[in-house]
Amino acid sequence: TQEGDNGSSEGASEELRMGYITMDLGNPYFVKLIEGMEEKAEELNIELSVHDGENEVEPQIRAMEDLITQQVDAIILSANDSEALNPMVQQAKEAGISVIAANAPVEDPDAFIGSIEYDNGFQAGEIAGEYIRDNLNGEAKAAILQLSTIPAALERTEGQKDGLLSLAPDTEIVAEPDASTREGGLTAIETLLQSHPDLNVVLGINDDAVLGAYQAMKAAGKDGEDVVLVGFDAIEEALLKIKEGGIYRGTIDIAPFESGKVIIDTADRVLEEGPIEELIEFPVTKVTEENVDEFLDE
Amino acid sequence: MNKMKRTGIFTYGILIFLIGLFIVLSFSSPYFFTLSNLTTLLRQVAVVGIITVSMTMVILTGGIDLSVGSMLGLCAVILAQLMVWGVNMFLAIGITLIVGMLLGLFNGFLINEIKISPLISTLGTLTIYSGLTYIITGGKGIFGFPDSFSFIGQGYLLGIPVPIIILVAVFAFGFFVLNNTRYGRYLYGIGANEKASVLSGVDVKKVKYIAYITSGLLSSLASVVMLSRVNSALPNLGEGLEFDVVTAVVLGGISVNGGEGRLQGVVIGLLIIAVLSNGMILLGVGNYFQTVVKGLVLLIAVGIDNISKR
Amino acid sequence: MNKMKRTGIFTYGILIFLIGLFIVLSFSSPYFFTLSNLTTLLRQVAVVGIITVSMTMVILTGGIDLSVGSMLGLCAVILAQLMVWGVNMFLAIGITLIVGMLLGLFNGFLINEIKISPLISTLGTLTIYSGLTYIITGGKGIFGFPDSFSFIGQGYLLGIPVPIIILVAVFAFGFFVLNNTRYGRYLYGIGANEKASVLSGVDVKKVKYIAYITSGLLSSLASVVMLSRVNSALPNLGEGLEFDVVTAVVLGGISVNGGEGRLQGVVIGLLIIAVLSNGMILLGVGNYFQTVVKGLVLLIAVGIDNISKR
Amino acid sequence: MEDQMNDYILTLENITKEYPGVTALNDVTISFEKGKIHALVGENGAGKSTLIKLLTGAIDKTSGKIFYKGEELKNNSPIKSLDRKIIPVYQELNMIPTLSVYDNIFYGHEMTKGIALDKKYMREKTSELLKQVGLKVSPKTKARELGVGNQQLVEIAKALIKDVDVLILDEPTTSLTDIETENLFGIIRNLKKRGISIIYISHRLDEVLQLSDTITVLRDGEVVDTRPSYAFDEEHLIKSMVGRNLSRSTRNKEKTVKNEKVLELRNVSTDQVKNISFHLLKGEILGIAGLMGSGRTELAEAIFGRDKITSGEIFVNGELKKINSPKDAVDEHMAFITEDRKTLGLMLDLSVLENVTYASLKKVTTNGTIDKDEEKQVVEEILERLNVKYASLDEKVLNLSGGNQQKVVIAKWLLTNASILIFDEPTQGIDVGSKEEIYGILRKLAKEGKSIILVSSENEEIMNITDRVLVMSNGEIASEYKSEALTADTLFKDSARLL
Ligand SMILES: Nc1ncnc2c1ncn2[C@@H]1O[C@H](COP(=O)(O)OP(=O)(O)OP(=O)(O)O)[C@@H](O)[C@H]1O
Ligand SMILES: Nc1ncnc2c1ncn2[C@@H]1O[C@H](COP(=O)(O)OP(=O)(O)OP(=O)(O)O)[C@@H](O)[C@H]1O
Ligand SMILES: [Mg+2]
Ligand SMILES: [Mg+2]
Repeated sequence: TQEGDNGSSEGASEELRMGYITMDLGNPYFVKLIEGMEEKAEELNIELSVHDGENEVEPQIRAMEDLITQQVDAIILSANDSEALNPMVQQAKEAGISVIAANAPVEDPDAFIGSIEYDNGFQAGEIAGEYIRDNLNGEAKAAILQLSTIPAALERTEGQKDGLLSLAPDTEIVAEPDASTREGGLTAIETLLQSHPDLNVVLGINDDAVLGAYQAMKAAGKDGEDVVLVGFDAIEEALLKIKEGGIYRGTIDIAPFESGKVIIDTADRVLEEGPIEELIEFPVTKVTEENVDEFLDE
Repeated sequence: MNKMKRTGIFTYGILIFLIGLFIVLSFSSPYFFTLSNLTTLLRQVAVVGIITVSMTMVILTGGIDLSVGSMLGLCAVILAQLMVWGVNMFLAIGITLIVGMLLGLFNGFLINEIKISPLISTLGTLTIYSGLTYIITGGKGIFGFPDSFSFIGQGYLLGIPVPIIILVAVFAFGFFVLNNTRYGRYLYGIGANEKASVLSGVDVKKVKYIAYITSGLLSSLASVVMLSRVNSALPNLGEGLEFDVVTAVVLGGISVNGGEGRLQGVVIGLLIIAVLSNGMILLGVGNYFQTVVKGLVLLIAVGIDNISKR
Repeated sequence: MNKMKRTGIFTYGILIFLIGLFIVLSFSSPYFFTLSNLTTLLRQVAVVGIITVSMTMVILTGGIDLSVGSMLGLCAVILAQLMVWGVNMFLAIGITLIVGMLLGLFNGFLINEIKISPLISTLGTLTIYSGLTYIITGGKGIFGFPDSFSFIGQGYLLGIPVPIIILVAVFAFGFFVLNNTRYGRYLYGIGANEKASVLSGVDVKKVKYIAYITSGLLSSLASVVMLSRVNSALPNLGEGLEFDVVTAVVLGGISVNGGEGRLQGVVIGLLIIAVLSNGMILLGVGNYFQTVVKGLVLLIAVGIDNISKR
Repeated sequence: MEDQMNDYILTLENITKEYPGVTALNDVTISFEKGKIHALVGENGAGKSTLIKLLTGAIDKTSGKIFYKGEELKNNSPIKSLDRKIIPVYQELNMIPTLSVYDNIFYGHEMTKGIALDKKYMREKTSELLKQVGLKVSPKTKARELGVGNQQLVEIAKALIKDVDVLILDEPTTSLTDIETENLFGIIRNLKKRGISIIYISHRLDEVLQLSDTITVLRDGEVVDTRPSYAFDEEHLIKSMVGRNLSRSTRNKEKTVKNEKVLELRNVSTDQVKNISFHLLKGEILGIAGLMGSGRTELAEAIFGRDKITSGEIFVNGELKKINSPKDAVDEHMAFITEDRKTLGLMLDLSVLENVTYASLKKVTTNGTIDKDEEKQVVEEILERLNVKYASLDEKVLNLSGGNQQKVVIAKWLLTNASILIFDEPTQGIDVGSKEEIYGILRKLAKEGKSIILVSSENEEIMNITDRVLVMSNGEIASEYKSEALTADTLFKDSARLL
């Protein structure tokens, strides 16, 4: 996916070299983000290498070390844990490399592009809350599928709960099992439907898990007006389900592809004009049946 | 002390543990011991269960197949892609099963011909197959299958969920092979004494090839069930599955050194795993505690089994 | 009951492979064969490397310790918490090392007294220890350590990074134990034939206890290095580490059945793993392809080794 | 050549087999006559087993040709040679420990009905066969529950179940007693009558002379003599094996026994043996005789802390001791040379050196560190004394010949400081010359004040070497004799007394 061929050959010094360290390549959000970054990089004739953080900090530190050794022009970092990465960020800066923080803050970056996970989650919660308030008299039984092993994900889940309860305070949250994959969401909801046959709201850490929940709900014959599923990430499959107008009521578009482009743009700007102080926000939008067509076009 | 029989042979200890678990859960949650929940539980465990049968065969020979999860993922992605391209569903499934067998064949080749130990061989192919899956999908999901496809993972036949029927059929096949065929004897014999097997005129390579090909085949059969269940082929489908499969098999008393253990033990091992995760979700045990409980139960189950053997 | 001769004894094949890898990478990337890069590479591999020594000991006895990553995570979290509470750094480190030994002792207890196979025992404790880690941290990172603490993971002594010094010291200790002590002989002997060892009057339990306690100790030593390197104790620190450790050990020619293999092979196995991931990053190999290449290299390395042995 | 083919079923021409550092066979030419019993004899490591493995395709030859029924054998393999009805019983046991006796007997050639196993038929057939070889266990018994001797009988049964043209027996009687041996000879003679050719290897020269038609002597991988059996006598045979005259000692024992009990058992019972009481004196060699399965090995294991004692007491040097593990026994200065060298005695994948010093490392270590020079010296010395043939100290024990492996086990325990040595069938598979050497060592140990328990199935050994003999029958001690007073006849009668 990158152009490694002319990457290391000499004489390419005209080209800018950047390295991007993701949180986790197994996550479709980052896959999309990287696609946006790569498109923009090609446009600007920037050589971009991508490094997988594998949801941990050690690989990220390792990638930082390697990028410093390679003397790239800029490092773009989606830190899995800012505390852990701060020293490396300082080292990189001392080595004359610009560091752009994306998605997650680090100490004293040359620029920070991102959004606040809690706020993102809150918006997702609001979609569900609004529906419950308007159509279900504010009463519902909800399950939240979470990913309790990742700090950022925990914040998103907090946001989702608060967002939900802010609009539908009488909703009962009956369970918060861990599930971040299709199979995980399916299994969890299948099982919960045994103990809570009246479960009718599912919010998830990502669309994947909620799509699994969708399967479970469908199989249990729960596809009526009272069922509310809200995902996160706005992956195509979820958008199609929303468009159908069924129980998949909404998701959050964090526009990874667009965000990717913005990241590269920002990095390029930093290299030309110097550090940017203010937070550059990713576009974050609620997606529901009403506006889903806008997102499906791409 | 050494006259003690090896740990891990199936005895009643583990069965008693399973029954105990059933009783405890039935009292703790009114939803546990219901037909509907037990059916759900079996349906959920079908994918892992199918593969435990071939894993048992492989482990009996003294080998292991860590690549089952990756093979499942790769097969699911290939099946999904074929169906999205409009290939007839049955043809697509047929092709997928053949691909599974080829993936297993490659494992067998590494083990038999290049003589790389099973652990390393399948660790290597685990990585390779999973890399290929990501390359094919570009990291994204493949979806949009014919409606009829969902029958395999979600349908019912005579009121019984199809995955359960497949699971039972695979186990029946496994029981027959292990207990009543020559091939079954050779699986045990090779695991217990490979050299003696060679000298007794057993075609050891062939036996191993078949075991690893079966492993590929059942992984790909499981991928069909899985895909039909989740309706979308994500590249991380099946990731880490080998963990559950090996745990069920070893919990069931199949010796990791090969040559020892019975498939009925594996049934129990599988059920313990299934009952446990189902029960904890029903009881709403906190996620972090679930992890601890799982580990403890594994140890207690095997521990009780060992003590009952003294 | 003896198995056929096993593949995987250290020979020159794997060394030649490593040298080949060095040459190829040196020609492909101007950054590879530089003092700074090679130092970086060694520093990166120190954590895994420290644990390979005890893993070698454990595997030689015919066992395995899958809980090393979890022990590392738990120790790191405990150390972090102690320092945040203001406990003196050295005392905190001392306590952490003792905790590591206790965790290892528990593994030894399960294996020796409850007679649960090492695979299952440490699979169980892997889960338990990691669950405890999450419970302690609540899923979030612990940070804010004294500045002096960063010396262990990031400092230099006589111009050499401290982690490398620790790594070398641990290996030197390992070499001595395995080649020159009675204890080392017993490790091999137990793996080669446990019954014969018992009958020779060797205190087999004690030897195993020491091996698993050492595994805990070195995991916790590695956690100190790791924590100082990453400066924040996340609960998933060390997750999956056992994979790399076991791969390095087995790649280095230690037989998973025990009793066979030399530590010098493990050095090479470790270097191959380190060089490979460093090299691929330098070359900018696509991430999905990296996975495939890693698997292939593993197989080719062992394959060449086997062929060179014929 | 052509007309010879009619008489000879198997011919080896200029066969050479080299291992790294050893030439196991050097330019060997032998012909085996159809329908005859052809014996191979030679010292440990002479190349007998190697020759057998070449015939069956278990290993590849370095050079030379093998002809079978007039055709040259190429790309031989165990599978092919079994198909050709060349059926071997190897020196090393090849049981599948986790399978039953009947599964083992039919292993590789199972009977089926359709695709399913015909278990009933196999069990019945096995019962018949077991009766024939004189083994009294159920066909469903797991192989690992059998003692070495019984496993040997299963191996023989496993060969007999097959359709055979050439039967190869590599030391089949090492762990059998006289009864099973006689029984086996009956079977062999019957087979011969049916025109089956037999290749027979043994270190029991009386057997060889009695049974065979032709004898070939191998020395250091070369054929030194081939003649009809009637042209040999025992002395002559030994001379051509060893290359010199060997003085065979008789009962010229010095009295070394002191009236001091170093070991005493009072009413000791385990799951296998009942109510055992006896004592062992300082400087004494105490023989334990009995039939197979009489519990001799179990008794030894009970003393050594390997088997759980259910009742009774053990006194060492007059003091009551609880011996719960082999470690306790070793701490009491005991040694136990097990009859099952492969699974209990040796670490086959470790080197000769590591095996020999394994039980006595304390002697060559200071503060846990091994003095490697000293270790090497000690090992070389003892191996020299026992006349062990090995390529280098770093060689795996697995690569040694059967008899040499046995000597390594003995060497391992001789290096310890044990004062009570239990030898369970110590001379199994050991050649005549080395046997004399070992007997010499036993006497010397006794003279030095050590005490020895010698469990043996060889009557001659029992009667010649020991001072006193206990005869076991069905898990109990049936009788006790001064060795001088014992005859083969009484031994036989007493062995069967409690059955
Ligand atoms: N796999 C091997 N590798 C190396 N050397 C071997 C191997 N197998 C046998 N040898 C050597 O070949 C020689 C002949 O061994 P062989 O087993 O044929 O002796 P033997 O006549 O059967 O002796 P014994 O009476 O002790 O059984 C011995 O020196 C032995 O060490
Ligand atoms: N692990 C075991 N489990 C069950 N039975 C056993 C076991 N080991 C030995 N036995 C049985 O105990 C009896 C006595 O053992 P064993 O045959 O070793 O006695 P022995 O007098 O030394 O004869 P041998 O000449 O065969 O060694 C035999 O019937 C044997 O089958
Ligand atoms: Mg031999
Ligand atoms: Mg015996």
